[in-house]
Amino acid sequence: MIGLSHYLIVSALIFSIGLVGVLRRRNLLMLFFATEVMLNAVNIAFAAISHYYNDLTGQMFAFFIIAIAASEVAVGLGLLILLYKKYGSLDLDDLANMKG
Amino acid sequence: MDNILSVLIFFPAIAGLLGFVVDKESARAYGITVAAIEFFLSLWLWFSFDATNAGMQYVEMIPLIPDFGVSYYLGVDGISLFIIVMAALMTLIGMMSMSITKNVKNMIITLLFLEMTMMGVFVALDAIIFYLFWELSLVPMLYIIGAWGGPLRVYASIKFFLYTFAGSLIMLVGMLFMAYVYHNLTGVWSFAITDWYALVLPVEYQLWLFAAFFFGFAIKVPMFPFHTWLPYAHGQAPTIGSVILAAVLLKMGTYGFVRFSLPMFPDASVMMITPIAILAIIMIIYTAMVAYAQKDIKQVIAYSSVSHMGIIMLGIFAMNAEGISGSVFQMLSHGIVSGALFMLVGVIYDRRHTKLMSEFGGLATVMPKYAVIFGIMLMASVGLPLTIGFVGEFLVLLGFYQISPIMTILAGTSIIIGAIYMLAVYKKTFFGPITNEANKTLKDLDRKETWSLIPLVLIVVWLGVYPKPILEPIDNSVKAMLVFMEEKAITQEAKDVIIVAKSTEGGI
Amino acid sequence: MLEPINVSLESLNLITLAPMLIAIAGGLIILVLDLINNKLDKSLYVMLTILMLVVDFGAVLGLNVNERGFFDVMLIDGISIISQLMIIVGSIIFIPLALTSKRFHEYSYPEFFALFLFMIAGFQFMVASDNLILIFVGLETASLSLYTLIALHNRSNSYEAAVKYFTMGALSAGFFAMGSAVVYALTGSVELYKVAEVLATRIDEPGLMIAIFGSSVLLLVTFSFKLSLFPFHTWAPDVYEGASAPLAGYMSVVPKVAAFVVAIRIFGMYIDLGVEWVRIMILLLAVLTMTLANLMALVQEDVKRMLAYSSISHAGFIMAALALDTTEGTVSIFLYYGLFMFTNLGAFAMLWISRHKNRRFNARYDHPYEKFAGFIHIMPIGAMIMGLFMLSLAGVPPFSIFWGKIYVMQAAVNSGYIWLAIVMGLNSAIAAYYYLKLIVYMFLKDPVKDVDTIYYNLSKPLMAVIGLATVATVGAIFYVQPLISYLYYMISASGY
Amino acid sequence: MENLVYIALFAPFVSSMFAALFGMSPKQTYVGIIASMLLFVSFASSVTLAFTIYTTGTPIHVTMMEWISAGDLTIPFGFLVDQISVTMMTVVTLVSTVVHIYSIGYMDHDKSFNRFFSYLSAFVFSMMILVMSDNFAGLFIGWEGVGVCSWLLIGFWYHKADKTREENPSISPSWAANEAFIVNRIADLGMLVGLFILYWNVGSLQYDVVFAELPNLSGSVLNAAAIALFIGAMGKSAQFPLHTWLTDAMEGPTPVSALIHAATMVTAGVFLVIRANPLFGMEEVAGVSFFIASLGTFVAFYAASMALVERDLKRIIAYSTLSQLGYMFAAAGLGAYWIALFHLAAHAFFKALLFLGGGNVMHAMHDELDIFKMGGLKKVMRGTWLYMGIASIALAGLPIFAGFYSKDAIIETAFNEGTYLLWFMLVLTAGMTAFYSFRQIFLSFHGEERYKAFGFHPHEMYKFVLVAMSPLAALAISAGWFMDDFKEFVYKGIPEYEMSHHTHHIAWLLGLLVVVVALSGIILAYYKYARTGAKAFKRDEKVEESFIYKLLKNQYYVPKFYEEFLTKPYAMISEKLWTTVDMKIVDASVDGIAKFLYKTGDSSRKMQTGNLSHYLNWMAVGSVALLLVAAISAMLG
Amino acid sequence: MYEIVAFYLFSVLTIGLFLVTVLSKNVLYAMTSLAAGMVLISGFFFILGADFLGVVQLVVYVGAIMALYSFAMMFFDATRDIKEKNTNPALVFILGGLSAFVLVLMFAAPIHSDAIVALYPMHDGIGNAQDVGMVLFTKYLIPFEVAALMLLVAMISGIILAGKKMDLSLTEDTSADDEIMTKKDEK
Repeated sequence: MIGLSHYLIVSALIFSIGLVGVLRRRNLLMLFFATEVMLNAVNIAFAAISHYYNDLTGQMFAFFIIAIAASEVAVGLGLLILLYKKYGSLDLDDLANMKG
Repeated sequence: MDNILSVLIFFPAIAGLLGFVVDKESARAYGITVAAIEFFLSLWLWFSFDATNAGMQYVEMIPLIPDFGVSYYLGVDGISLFIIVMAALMTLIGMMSMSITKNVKNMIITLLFLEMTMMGVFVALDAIIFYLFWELSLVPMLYIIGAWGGPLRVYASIKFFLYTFAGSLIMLVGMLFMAYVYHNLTGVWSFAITDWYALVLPVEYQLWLFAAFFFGFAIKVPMFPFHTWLPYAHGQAPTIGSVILAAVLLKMGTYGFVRFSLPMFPDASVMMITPIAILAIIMIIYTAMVAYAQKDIKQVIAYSSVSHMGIIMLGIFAMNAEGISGSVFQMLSHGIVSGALFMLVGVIYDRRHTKLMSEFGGLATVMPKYAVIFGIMLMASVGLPLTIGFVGEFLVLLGFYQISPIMTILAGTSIIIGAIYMLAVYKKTFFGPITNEANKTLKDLDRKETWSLIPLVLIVVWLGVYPKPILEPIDNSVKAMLVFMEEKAITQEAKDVIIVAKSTEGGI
Repeated sequence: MLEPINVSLESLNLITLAPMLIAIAGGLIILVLDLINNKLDKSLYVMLTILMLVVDFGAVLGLNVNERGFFDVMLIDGISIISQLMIIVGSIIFIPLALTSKRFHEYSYPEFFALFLFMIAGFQFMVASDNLILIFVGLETASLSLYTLIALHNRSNSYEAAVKYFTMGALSAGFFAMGSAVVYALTGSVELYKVAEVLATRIDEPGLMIAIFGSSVLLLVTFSFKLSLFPFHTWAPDVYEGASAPLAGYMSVVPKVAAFVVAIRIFGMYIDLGVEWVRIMILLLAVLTMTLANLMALVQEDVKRMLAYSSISHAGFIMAALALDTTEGTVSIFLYYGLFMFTNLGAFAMLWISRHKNRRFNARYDHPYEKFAGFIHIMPIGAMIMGLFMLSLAGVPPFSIFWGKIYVMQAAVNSGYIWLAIVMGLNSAIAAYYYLKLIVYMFLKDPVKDVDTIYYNLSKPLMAVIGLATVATVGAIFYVQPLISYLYYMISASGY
Repeated sequence: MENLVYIALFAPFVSSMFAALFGMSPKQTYVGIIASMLLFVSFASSVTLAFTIYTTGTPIHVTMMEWISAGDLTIPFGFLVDQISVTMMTVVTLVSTVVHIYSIGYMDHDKSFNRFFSYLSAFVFSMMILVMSDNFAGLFIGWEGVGVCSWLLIGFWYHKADKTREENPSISPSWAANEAFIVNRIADLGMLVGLFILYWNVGSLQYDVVFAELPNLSGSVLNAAAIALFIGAMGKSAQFPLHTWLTDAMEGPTPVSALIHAATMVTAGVFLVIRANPLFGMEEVAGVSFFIASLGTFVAFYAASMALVERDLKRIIAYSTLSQLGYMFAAAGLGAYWIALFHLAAHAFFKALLFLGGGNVMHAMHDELDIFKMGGLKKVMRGTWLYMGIASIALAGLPIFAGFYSKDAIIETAFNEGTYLLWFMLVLTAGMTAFYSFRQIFLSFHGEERYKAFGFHPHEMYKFVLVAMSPLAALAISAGWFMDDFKEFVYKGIPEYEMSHHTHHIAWLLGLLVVVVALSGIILAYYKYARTGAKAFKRDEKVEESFIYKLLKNQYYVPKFYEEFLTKPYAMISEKLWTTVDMKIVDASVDGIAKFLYKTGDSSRKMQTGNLSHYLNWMAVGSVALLLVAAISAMLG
Repeated sequence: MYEIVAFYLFSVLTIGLFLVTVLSKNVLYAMTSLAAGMVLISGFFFILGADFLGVVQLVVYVGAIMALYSFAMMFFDATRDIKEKNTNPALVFILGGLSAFVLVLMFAAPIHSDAIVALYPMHDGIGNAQDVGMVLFTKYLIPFEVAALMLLVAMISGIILAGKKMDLSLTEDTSADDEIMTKKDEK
């Protein structure tokens, strides 16, 4: 029988995959992909908990997470466009003017 | 005028603010006038002060943050009265003798603000207000050292500021803890020192609090091994800065011990007598020896300040009226004498732009007046009887003898080694043939310098011969404090050590 | 079939929504105005923003303490009211900095002001709820606006700042979501009062401690990021440097107040439940933050960057107060920020008026220390005022932050954390060095070059703002008492 | 009578202040004259007071005002004129007056003439306070006051440069002045401690209170107090090992040497012992007193031995002073206080005379002091020769002259007390005293006129100076004749001391012995130094190379020892303390903390690389670390 | 039974696809696998009975967000292989591994409690969409509206950030009022 823990563990694994992506990506666009992965992982968790508690709050949360992800993409891409216009690349290694 | 203390605090501050308007050329005259008025106000305070009353007088109390127990609470007693007068006097004299030509207006304004903070520290009866002025006093001094100082001025001023600041923050924690304890015991928030006096604390608390306050005060004094900011500060500061620093700012530390540590933590104070006395003796002997090794006259006097502050510290922890009164008196005497000595060094620095002893020699021949006044101050500094320096030193040593004869003898070596370095300075600077061409044409004291120094000379002699008008109110307050400490002490050991003068037994 | 739900309008308590709606309406009005006429000057928008915020302020003042509204999603308790007030006041005093004498890119957008108001609404939602969903949505609304506002300054540093902030914010959003998921898994609810109830019953279940700790850690990561605690602070200096001075100043206060409110709600809950571990972690982070940020601030060459580190350090300071979880501690958070707000406003405004379009003193920095060398000779009053702000930041009495500082330290002492108070004290001493450094440059050094143009960006409104900040900084002693008693009343009324 | 007390006390003060007014102006002869007159006024008052005391026998006690009052301590400015102090007052004012007048002539060519009088009068004032005070603190005022005046006066010619010790054993006036002051301060500390002991055990510093309370104190307290006070006395009276300053003090003008370093100030130590006789006379402190006597005897011999080979005129007299101070202490230590006081007075007269005569010689010889360069001066300086002869005879202790009575009494006392070793030493010293005194007289006034070889043209001193010296000469001769009157006079204030019957019986024998020893010393000196022609004195290389000669010449190497083992190490340690301890340890550790913080900041800013990826990594590191800690602590419970 | 199969299938596939997303050097691959992963996640939702959520996932994520990304990708011309220099991959994977380990440890704890009573229970026999609608438009109406505001913010942000007006920066425009100053600097 598949229990809550199964889903949660899958969620945890995907979350960690997302984290790895965030950490190793140098291309900002692909880095954003990784954040999407993380949010999706959480969504699985919420849906699962919601299911096992027979409670709708989890689905609500997941629903809002999707909305947030969408908004972030909009703003994020806007920023990327600016950046691309300025630097001609999306490599975040180029993005180290300010340090120290 | 019951609110004369507020007037004393805010008059210079307001004058400082208005000073921005005054024209550059007239700033000096403005400053001197204001300082003179302030001085007369302080004299007024003195004359209307009831010398027979050992308690706080001219008390003002306005709650500022009642929820937090902070109030604008001022008062003056015999212990603080004369330091106030001296602070006003030294500011006035310092301004009179000032030889700075660059940015005089800024200097005057800074000095006036500094005067406000000095007044504030010595009249504050609320710990937070005390702390407020205590910290605030660092700022003008920082500016004075940093803006008009020698080549290392920035280093010196920052060192001065940070060192004192760090110490006082630990003291602040102590104050907050004290307030917390007070709140716990009474259910009321209060930072009023007089309220705190009433608190009988367990010995362990006393020790911790004593330690916290110790850091704040000891760095200010400055006690060994926290003294190294002082030579830099003095070495780099302009004359006026050194004068005020030595005369008044250092006294804040010792005053703090008398005002806070002793009456609040009598048992801890008694337990700490030996460690503090050891530090004080190290201060006395060690810094006197270091002073002897100096090449720069001002450094000698700076180190000698530390040495003398050691005497003051020793007296405070004598736990008897003789020692503590002597100590308070010594604060005044050191203020006057070291202030004068720094002014004297300033005189020669103005002429030669060097303070190295090797540059001088035989000055007595070309500058006799200068040599005479320097000689008088030197003698006062080494504690010659009938000068102001003797009374305090004598009483301190006398008082501490009761605690420990051996330590007194060690501390007493100050009269020997003090003479050694002072006379060495005098010999190297004033005696012998004139070897340096540049010194042959030096001018003796001019009118300005003479008239700023003469009052100090007069005070040195007057208070050396007749210290009673000052010693008596001090003594009254100190005796009252000792009676209070003795009553408050928890441990029998402390009660045994604290000696209440026979003349006050059963009294008050 | 589901029963239709009947809801009475009174039970919704719509008044609790009024403040946010006003801000949103303000934003919409600005957008509409721009549609009608796109030639309107920024001063109109600034004033309009202020007006809307004033109305907003009034609406918040009109709220009753301890009310819930809209199916208990809205929570108007004491800290919600005071934090909303602070957010609004902070916004009111920072927005006039747009009225510079020189033109800067962001202010040419009416949308800037609309976004600004939306952001405020977001913060207000964030603090006026204990529902993690609404908190999350509010937080993101505000954050997304903020990223945009930063980028609108429109130069490479500001893009860089916005991207860094955004990316790290996205990661932290992931952590928040995950943390919420764990909380939800533990309790079946995302409403904190309910969470507290359920957790209280489950706290002793065997094997569950790791999940409870884990949930707190995931949330702590998010708020450590928002509050810039070590080692999640790395964005802060760069973002402060990249953002315009007003926005940097704003960021060091308002978003942090909002984040603190949520942090108080969440971590206060954990600590109240007896999860002492959370307190220890927060204290650890706080101490690390204040110390390391201070040390890093020591070596900065740029004033703005230094102020960024100093803001981090201050945040660490206050985080420690949060860990105390006492009424005094909570009061001190708000008191501190209330006082910090004005001083910081002043300091950043001073940077703002001396802002040049090209970097005339240093290839990289806008406000290197050298720029302020000999400030006293160029602009004596300005130097003095800046000096006051620095002293205040250093915690020299009687300037405003001192009172906050001693209140925080007192709160620490009262809770028995004397070592914490001492650490705070020593940190203040270290911090004094870098504030002094600026004072040293301003007062004790000689001007570098071409001295008469430092106050390049000065205008009357800016002078007024600086004047206000100065008065508030210097006269703190006179309003600390009413402030404390108000805060204390509000906070104890809501049970913190 | 009170007024007289004040007049006696303050006339010198007025004189000093008056002269100080002109301190920086060129020489004004009238300053000297007025100062001398004021001093004479003081002398006259003192004599009147002495007479009054003599007739009434009751001391006069006045209290001017309160000085220091703190805690239970009250110190007034009180003055006590009793037998002891009035004796001192008279001696001091008399010698001072003479010296003042003398100085008008002696300092004639000095540009700091006025300043000199100011200092000199200030000294007299201090000395008067010292002797007149009715409490120990007042005594201490005077004690330090004379120290300071002595400093000023030794260093009067401050403009002279430092020389090596070989060139000038005293290095320079300013060096000698500092040495005197500092050495005295060492002793003063002892004195202060004595005061503290008395105060904390008695509760007052008034003589009468203290002395009344003494019997109630424990032996250890009494001993401690006595030792501490005596240490004070040792400094001022230049007793071994604090004696080196006295010979160096000869760098001061000769009148100063006469007044301060012979007649008055250096006797202050003796005065203290006499003044505190109730303490030193107690059974409990017999050990201390005996030590005083022994030390006195030792110093008497020790100083005399150094004088044997000295060539410097003033230093010879200085050694003799030291030696005579030893005698006084011997007497005081043995309990014969009045004899000590009497010798003090008599010594003051003849020693002042001797010094002033020496001053005349110096004046004549243009400040040349080497007696080997003199000889035959008798021809040109008859008056001076006479005076110095008288003084030397008195010093040598030949009958009729003052020294005979007083010194003989001391030697007798030593015999009487059964301390035969002391007696023997004192007798021996008497012989040496006679020898070196006359060696000096013969070498300078008799024999070949060696000075001619050096181109000196000596001349006699002004007449008025010689006249002014006459009272001293008279007293140097006659003072001893009034011994019995004096005894009677002071017995009212000092414990009596009489020789035992046995001693009394052989007193003549003892006296004779001393005279014989002294005479043989004189004769020896005559044979060696006074003859002219072929038998004239020649320097003997062999003797001068001998160890004993060198030892004596170098003052037993004591100054050298002080320099090598005290002065230099002190300077070295000071330097080390400053450069190493203060700068490299204390200060460096403070700066080290600051530097450490700064370095930490500098290295931790490296985490701020500016690279977003690193930032994200930091964030992940932070969260994973927190998660791990959470997991671990949850596991551990 | 089918649930078990579906779960493991979806798990393995999503994990695999997301690994490709994270590790692939090619943006196109990464994006495609991301989109595919999201589709599969909606599968999870359907298994879990969250039908509405599954649909939203498909519509919003796979439809809207991925479309946005595709446009962006075209704009950035990122179809070629991306060169990424990774300084220390070990650290990244250790961090990822550790976080996975701890999270798994955490979720392996007995989190599930039967004692928990659902606050907003699902109703048997009523469609998920209806249930969701019921809660969304009562309890979560405010967050819903705020989400709308958020989307508005995002929209405005997106528009102005990507707009032409950003091309010329007033912030760096020194032409108008800095002439005098530049001259001064030159001196």
